[in-house]
Amino acid sequence: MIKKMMHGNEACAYGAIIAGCRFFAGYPITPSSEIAEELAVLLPQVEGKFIQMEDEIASMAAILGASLNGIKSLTATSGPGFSLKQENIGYACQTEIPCVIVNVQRGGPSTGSPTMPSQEDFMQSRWGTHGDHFIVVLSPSSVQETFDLTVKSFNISEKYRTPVILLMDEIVGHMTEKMILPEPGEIEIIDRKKPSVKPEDFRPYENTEDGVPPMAAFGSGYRHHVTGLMHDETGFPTNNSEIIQKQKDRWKKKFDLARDTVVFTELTDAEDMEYLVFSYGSSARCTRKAVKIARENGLKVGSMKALTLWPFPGKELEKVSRGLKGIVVAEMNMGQAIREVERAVGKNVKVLGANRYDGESMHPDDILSVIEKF
Amino acid sequence: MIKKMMHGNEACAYGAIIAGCRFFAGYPITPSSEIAEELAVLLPQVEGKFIQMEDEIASMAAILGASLNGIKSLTATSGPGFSLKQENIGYACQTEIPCVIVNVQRGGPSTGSPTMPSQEDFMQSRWGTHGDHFIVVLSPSSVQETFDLTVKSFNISEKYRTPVILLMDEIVGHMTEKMILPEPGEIEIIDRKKPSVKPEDFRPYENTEDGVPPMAAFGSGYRHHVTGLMHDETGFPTNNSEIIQKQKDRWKKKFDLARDTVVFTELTDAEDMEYLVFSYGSSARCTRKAVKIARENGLKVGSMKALTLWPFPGKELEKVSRGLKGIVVAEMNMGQAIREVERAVGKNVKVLGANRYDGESMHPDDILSVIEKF
Amino acid sequence: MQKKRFMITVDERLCKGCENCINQCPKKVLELSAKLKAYPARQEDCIGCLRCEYICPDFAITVTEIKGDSNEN
Amino acid sequence: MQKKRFMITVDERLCKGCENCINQCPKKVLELSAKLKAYPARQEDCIGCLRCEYICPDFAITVTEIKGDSNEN
Amino acid sequence: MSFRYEIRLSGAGGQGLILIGKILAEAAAIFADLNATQSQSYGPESRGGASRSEVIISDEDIDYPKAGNVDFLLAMTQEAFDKYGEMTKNGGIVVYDMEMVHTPRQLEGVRVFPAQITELAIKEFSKPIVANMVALGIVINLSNILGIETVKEAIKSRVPKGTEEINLKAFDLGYEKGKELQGL
Amino acid sequence: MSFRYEIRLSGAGGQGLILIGKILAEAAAIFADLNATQSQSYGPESRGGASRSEVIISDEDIDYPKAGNVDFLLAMTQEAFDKYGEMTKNGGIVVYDMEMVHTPRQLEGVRVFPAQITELAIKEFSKPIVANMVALGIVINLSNILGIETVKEAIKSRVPKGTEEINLKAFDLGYEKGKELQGL
Amino acid sequence: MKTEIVLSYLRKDKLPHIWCPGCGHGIILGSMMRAVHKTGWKKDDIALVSGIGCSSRTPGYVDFNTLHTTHGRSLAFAAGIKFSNPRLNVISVMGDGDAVAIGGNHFIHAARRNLNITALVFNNYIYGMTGGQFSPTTPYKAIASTTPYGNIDKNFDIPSLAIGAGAGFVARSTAIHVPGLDDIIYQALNYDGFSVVEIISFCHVQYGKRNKLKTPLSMIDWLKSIALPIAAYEKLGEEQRRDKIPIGIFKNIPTEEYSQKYIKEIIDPNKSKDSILKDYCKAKLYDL
Amino acid sequence: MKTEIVLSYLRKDKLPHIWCPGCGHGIILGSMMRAVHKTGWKKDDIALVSGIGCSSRTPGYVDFNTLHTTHGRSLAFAAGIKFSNPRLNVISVMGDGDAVAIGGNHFIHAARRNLNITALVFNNYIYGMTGGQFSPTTPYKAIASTTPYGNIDKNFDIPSLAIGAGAGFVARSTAIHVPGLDDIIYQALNYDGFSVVEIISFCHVQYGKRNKLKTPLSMIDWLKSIALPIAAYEKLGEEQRRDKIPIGIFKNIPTEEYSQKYIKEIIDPNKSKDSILKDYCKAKLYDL
Ligand SMILES: Cc1ncc(C[n+]2csc(CCOP(=O)(O)OP(=O)(O)O)c2C)c(N)n1
Ligand SMILES: Cc1ncc(C[n+]2csc(CCOP(=O)(O)OP(=O)(O)O)c2C)c(N)n1
Ligand code: SF4
Ligand code: SF4
Ligand code: SF4
Ligand code: SF4
Ligand code: SF4
Ligand code: SF4
Ligand SMILES: [Mg+2]
Ligand SMILES: [Mg+2]
Repeated sequence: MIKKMMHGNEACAYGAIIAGCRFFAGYPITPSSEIAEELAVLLPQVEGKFIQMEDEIASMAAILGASLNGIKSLTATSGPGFSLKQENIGYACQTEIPCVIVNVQRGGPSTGSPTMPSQEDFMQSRWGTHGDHFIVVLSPSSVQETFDLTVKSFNISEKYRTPVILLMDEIVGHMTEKMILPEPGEIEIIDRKKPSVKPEDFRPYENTEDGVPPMAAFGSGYRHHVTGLMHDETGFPTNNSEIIQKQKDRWKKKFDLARDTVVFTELTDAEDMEYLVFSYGSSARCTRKAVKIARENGLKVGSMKALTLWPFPGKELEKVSRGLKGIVVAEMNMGQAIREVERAVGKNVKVLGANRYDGESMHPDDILSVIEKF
Repeated sequence: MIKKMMHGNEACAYGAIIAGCRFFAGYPITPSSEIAEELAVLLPQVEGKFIQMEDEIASMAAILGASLNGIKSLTATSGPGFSLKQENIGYACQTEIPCVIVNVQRGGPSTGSPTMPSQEDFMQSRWGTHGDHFIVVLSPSSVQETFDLTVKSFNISEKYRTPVILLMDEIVGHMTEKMILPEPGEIEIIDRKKPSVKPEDFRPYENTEDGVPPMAAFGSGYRHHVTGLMHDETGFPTNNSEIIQKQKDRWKKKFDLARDTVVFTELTDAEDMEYLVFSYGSSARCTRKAVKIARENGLKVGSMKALTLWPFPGKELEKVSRGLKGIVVAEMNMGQAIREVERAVGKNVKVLGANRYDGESMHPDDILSVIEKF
Repeated sequence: MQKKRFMITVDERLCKGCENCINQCPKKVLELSAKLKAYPARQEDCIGCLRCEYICPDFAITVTEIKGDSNEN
Repeated sequence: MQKKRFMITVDERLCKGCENCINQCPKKVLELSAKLKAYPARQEDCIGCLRCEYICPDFAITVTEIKGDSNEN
Repeated sequence: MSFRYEIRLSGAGGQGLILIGKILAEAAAIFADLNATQSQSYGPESRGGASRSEVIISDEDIDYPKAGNVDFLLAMTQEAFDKYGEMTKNGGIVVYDMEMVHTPRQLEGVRVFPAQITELAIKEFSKPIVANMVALGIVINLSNILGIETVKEAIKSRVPKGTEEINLKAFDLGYEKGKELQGL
Repeated sequence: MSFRYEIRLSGAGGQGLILIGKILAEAAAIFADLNATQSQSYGPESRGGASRSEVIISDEDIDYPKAGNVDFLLAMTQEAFDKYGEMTKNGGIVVYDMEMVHTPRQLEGVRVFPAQITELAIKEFSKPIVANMVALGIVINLSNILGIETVKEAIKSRVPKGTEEINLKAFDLGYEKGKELQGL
Repeated sequence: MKTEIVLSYLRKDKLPHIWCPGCGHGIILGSMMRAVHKTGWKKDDIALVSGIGCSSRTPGYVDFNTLHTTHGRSLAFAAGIKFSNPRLNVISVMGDGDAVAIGGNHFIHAARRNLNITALVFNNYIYGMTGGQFSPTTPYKAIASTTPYGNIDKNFDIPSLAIGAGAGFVARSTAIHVPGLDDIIYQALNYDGFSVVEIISFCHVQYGKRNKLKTPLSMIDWLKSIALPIAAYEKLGEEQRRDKIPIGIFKNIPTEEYSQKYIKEIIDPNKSKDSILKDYCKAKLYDL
Repeated sequence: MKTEIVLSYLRKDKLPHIWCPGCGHGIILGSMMRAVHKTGWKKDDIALVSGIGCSSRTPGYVDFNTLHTTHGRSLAFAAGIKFSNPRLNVISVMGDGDAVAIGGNHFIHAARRNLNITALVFNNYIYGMTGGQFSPTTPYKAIASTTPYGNIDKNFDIPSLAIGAGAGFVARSTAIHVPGLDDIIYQALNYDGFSVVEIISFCHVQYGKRNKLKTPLSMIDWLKSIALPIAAYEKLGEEQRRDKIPIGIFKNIPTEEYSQKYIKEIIDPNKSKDSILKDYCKAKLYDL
């Protein structure tokens, strides 16, 4: 066990290397650049490759190329770059190529407030690319969680052949605090499933029981075709509507089956709660503080922190929402996760937003003042 | 009045020209290319400019540049290009530059099914770019509506200084039917508000009563600065959190005030309905047919067609949903608008999706079979 | 010198009848059949230059030297 | 020939004390003040070459010819 | 009672089936004051591959613009015949190009007409490209849904300038051919 | 009872305030086994402009990592003093650099110490860059929140190789200066 | 005889391909396969990457590790493949739109960076796949679906662009100069660094039909009339050069390849650096 | 005396600018303003467009119609401005990252298309704004925050790239070769078509500090030691050229400007075409 002070962006770089990431392609952008900078130092030390590409589109493309070689790959960016990556993120969804994309959010839209914290990309992280697709989005609230969730991001991405987005906020990215690195053996590392059949029988988009087809690396003898067009089980393009439907239904099945293993939440002070504060990322820390103060003031407040943003933990939330007097959704934007909360709990529980979108970090008072409104 | 047979993409081109569009920049992509092709013919005839750029990013940038000159501008694309435009769409939101972006949807994600119909970009059209932002999205279900909504798109975009997205589907884009061109004087054309103050008093992001600041063209004597950074009323960058909040609150005010004038829906067979089918775009035509058949079979079914997708007509829907036995959301995707319907009506009304996502056009039976499930 | 002889086969599943081979053959060996496929109308004139193979976009045509005893001078 | 004379003014709100002017002045006219701003320590040596103006990234320094009757030879 | 007539024109890209679909629709909607829609399916991206053009003609607003209950099928390739033959409604009509469809199946409850379409175009005009007009003539004759003059107006407004004559001639030829088929 | 101590280090980009923030946090969290967070605000994009580094030290988990109730303010520019002086909590401490802050205001309920920081760094080491270490010495002395050896460990682990000595010396000097200030 | 070789590299069950009858792209594909054959590379060791377009449908027919990516991004995907596993031989196939319209930035950066990738640009002067819009190589005054009044855009000269960006191997040939094309592709494949071959293809369907070159034959004849070897071209006067295209190898100089440089200058000196990560990374996590 | 001229074009209330003390970008801004002054253009008739980066902060300080866009997209926005209103004089300011990393495609297409835009590339060999990552112009072996072990990327030669893409006016100077720079910018502004001036700037803060050039003075001295006029450069042997940069005008030939060509060849012959739209468009809907 090693204790180390680092900021969230560093922790992400460490988590990646330990998860087995050996390829990074990126383009600098505040407030994410330290992830690239750290990996430029670390990757060669473990015989990995670091490349700075000409832009974010190329970076996204490059990590997909590397992942097709069987190499775990990462890119990191912020809003403007994240928007540019969307087309190729969709390609990763369509072709089911594992990869991890970090978005350290800034205030937006556009160039916005590059050095100021925000959680404004909650919806985009799920819906940013065109076309029906599924994706997993995790969001850490501390340096330690950044490390842990980076490793988990790679594991999920490998296990389910899906891009995973690690949605960080500037506060977590740039905050320095203690991180504990578990012993090497203690960290679960998952690698993608490889084909066990003969090359000629290999179907790269086979409808397996768990919906996750095995994946062969380029150069491993399993020559196959990968395309962004809708394709059949063998990976070749199709216009056949039955096959198209089958492929999409398999995606749904895969994510339905995976759902419970990729949705992480933390519930605190829930036993007697009358109010619940729902939050994620750095807002969740602020929430913890607010809950403490509220309880000191005699209010029965509990909290739910979402570590997984998508699939949205609506089920978990719905379960604990029954009978509550109110739910506060604390987030640094004009109201995004609150939409999902409303959907999940229906009109039976009153839901209010505690929103901060002025470029400052959320303050416990922002939450407390909303609780008072119920 | 002129009657003409045309397909939706042509109607869009005609609508644009009549709305006053004099600049088009684009990059070809199926199934939207005919809009560009038609405008390449028509624009020079009315002394407008057509330019084919090197990619979609540049196209989006170019129309914003032209709009800053006071010229109504259009671009048209499909999914992959729409994803690429997202960064600069965010720029248009941040800087409040009027412009119209047409997305003739294809099946997705990624290259997907380029020639097959879909409505899979419903969510992306609202949330595709990073950062808090507002946007208006319209969607036509016929050639006539394409013409009408193209004109409306320009009007809304000019009136409210906002990008407007015209979200078409391949069926409407490529279907030929009769269109009626009203007499020149009969069509309402709105132009952006110009400053009336002296140049030195001009504040391009002034907090006016309606939240819409006047806009001066480059070269008109009102020299000013435009930036994608968060900025103050004068348009210059700021890190001041109070000012940032004020700007964003003005955006909200602007769209709140505009809401009812930009949300268009059509309700039919509603008087006695027990079931409602909600749909948009070409699915709405299929819905009309399904409703007829259902009524012939003795089922009391009504329909709501949304011509405006965003702001979502949740209020309108909620109002008519009370007491219904069920709502069907008919759309050619795996379930997108249904999320908004659920949010709008809460858990009191049962909501089911009639979804088609196999590249074929929706069929009335797809809807009828869902109605049967209630 | 012994004149080489060639056999020309057209895979009809692949041939799209584009006439590239027909047009580029220096000896006018090939023609289009009623089924709109290329076929060797004058195989005996073939000099084995392979232009038809090189210019066929569909890998439908193959020219093989006929080895054997038919020694015509 | 009559020697030209120059007046050098530094706008202290603009000067960032980068020393570009100081370093590029061929006559060592300029120095850094205690307030970390450039100032003309030896204005009389100035030959009006304008290098300081050209190299100042902050438009803080201005050199003006002093016209008048002080004719020193 | 209202009527709805569905025509499916199917074959390969480049056979000009989309054009005759548009002509049919225009004839109905502009020159005959009915309602009509024309829509199509494409192959990969915008070019090549199978082609399907559908025309719906009705005296009411057309809700659903896709063919569901096909009254009339024109099949210009074997693939088209195989794929869409069965989908034609009871009492409907199928016309296929003998040049292209070599193994037609029996279709129950449907009147099936083999016709020399491409052959005629080549023979009479040395232009296989006008086969679509020949086919259009046959469609108009057999379907009896639109007046011949209406269609001729629409042809004139849709075909490239300078080609009106040959196209109209091909259409007429098809129309005559239609009579002949009826007479069988 | 648990404790939470908030230190705000404010001034301009390039003054090394983020570094001493990290040193403070590392001293507390790694070498003194407390909990600590360090965070900061930037100017436009990643460079230049005002700089603010905040350190929270606590014996409990630190929920909220931003300073709300500042116990100790170091102000290295006039702007920083003006902006953050008032936000210091009752009973808190403010130290400012006399070289940079020319018009300090009165702050009620707060002990305000003017100190020669940059001046000392220049005078003693001819290196204005070590002013941050001088300041750190003063902070440690006046705040009394961390042991001097703990902080020295952290300095050694954070400053560039080869510069340990001068940095430690500057720190010591600041520490002594702190004593002097206390003695006022 | 050659056809057999070509077919042995193709996925025969995917044929006939989607290209229109007579299309130049198919001719180039044959040439590519013969060139690959000459290298002796194993199919397993080749990755063929493309963007989107008619030309970019090539990978689907070839029995290698094949990748059909997004429009314009072929070289960026290829960079990830080559850099992460230098053992693979990487070929990138692109159309003119793919390579130098939307993909122009990746093109010039690939030329600058110098990973060992062979870029084959199938230039048919048009966007074929999307129905005949003009591209940055469409000739002056030509009609395309988006230049109804004739094209006024200046063209890229692809070899000049590649050279300006720093490419070490730059050549041009045409679809009809087979088997000479085979050799040029072969040399490009063998070049240790980034190599570009612009191959003038033809699209009678989208380009030709609008420009009085309706048939493959007329396009072939046209190409014959305009293409000539560099040396011959250089002998022409400026006026005579106007409508001619020089073909041959424009540049072929040795350069240092990027992934090798990275290994030599970045990985090798640093891989033994002491790091707390070492313990976590004892076992190589992947095996190339 | 010159300062006064410069200030007369600036938004004085926005000064001092955000650039670090001594930064080369400010020097270039002065030069630009003197060049603009010489053209006699009215402030109202000038549009200054930039991307994102330190250099791209320029428009904020200049009293024209100013536009600070997205990273790399300056020339694409500028194209929309120039093409839709050719009456405006359009200048585009970009950093090296802006112009030839993320913006490379717009750069080469602007060069090809030939709209009358003057592109000024402030090349400081680094990404200044984001904290010192390497760019496509960072010298070999230089340290940047993303090349901790030294840079191995080959560079773009910006003039070669522009020429390869077809630009008609291509020049290079440096921030310290004032007032010579004024004249080169002036010539570029006056050129009727797309013109590029690469201006070597310097960033002692992000580039210098990592590469033993900590102060503006040391960077200025370094620039003095490497830059020399094209003619002098050409006299050097290959070996001697290694660390030198030629400055001056590389190419200046007359070309046909795009928006004028469009009006002449596309609009003028077609604007009177009969169209049902005519009735709807009788009144010009905008007035330029
Ligand atoms: C981002 C994006 N933009 C546009 C398209 C549409 N598109 C597909 S292929 C193509 C161009 C094809 O031209 P080219 O690259 O020259 O290849 P060709 O078909 O001529 O061989 C275009 C514009 C797309 N698929 N993706
Ligand atoms: C799409 C996008 N990617 C990345 C960034 C981050 N970014 C801002 S400026 C910049 C580079 C600045 O370098 P350069 O263009 O050379 O200008 P300089 O600051 O050196 O003058 C980068 C990468 C961004 N704002 N947007
Ligand atoms: S090999 Fe030559 S001569 Fe023989 S058929 Fe082919 S092209 Fe003609
Ligand atoms: S070139 Fe090939 S495809 Fe074309 S006709 Fe000849 S054999 Fe058939
Ligand atoms: S004008 Fe020349 S001599 Fe005078 S101060 Fe400036 S640089 Fe020195
Ligand atoms: S160059 Fe300008 S900013 Fe720098 S010290 Fe001189 S006057 Fe001041
Ligand atoms: S459209 Fe053109 S490029 Fe595409 S396959 Fe057909 S002929 Fe070839
Ligand atoms: S970081 Fe570099 S380029 Fe940016 S302002 Fe400072 S010195 Fe200039
Ligand atoms: Mg092409
Ligand atoms: Mg730079």
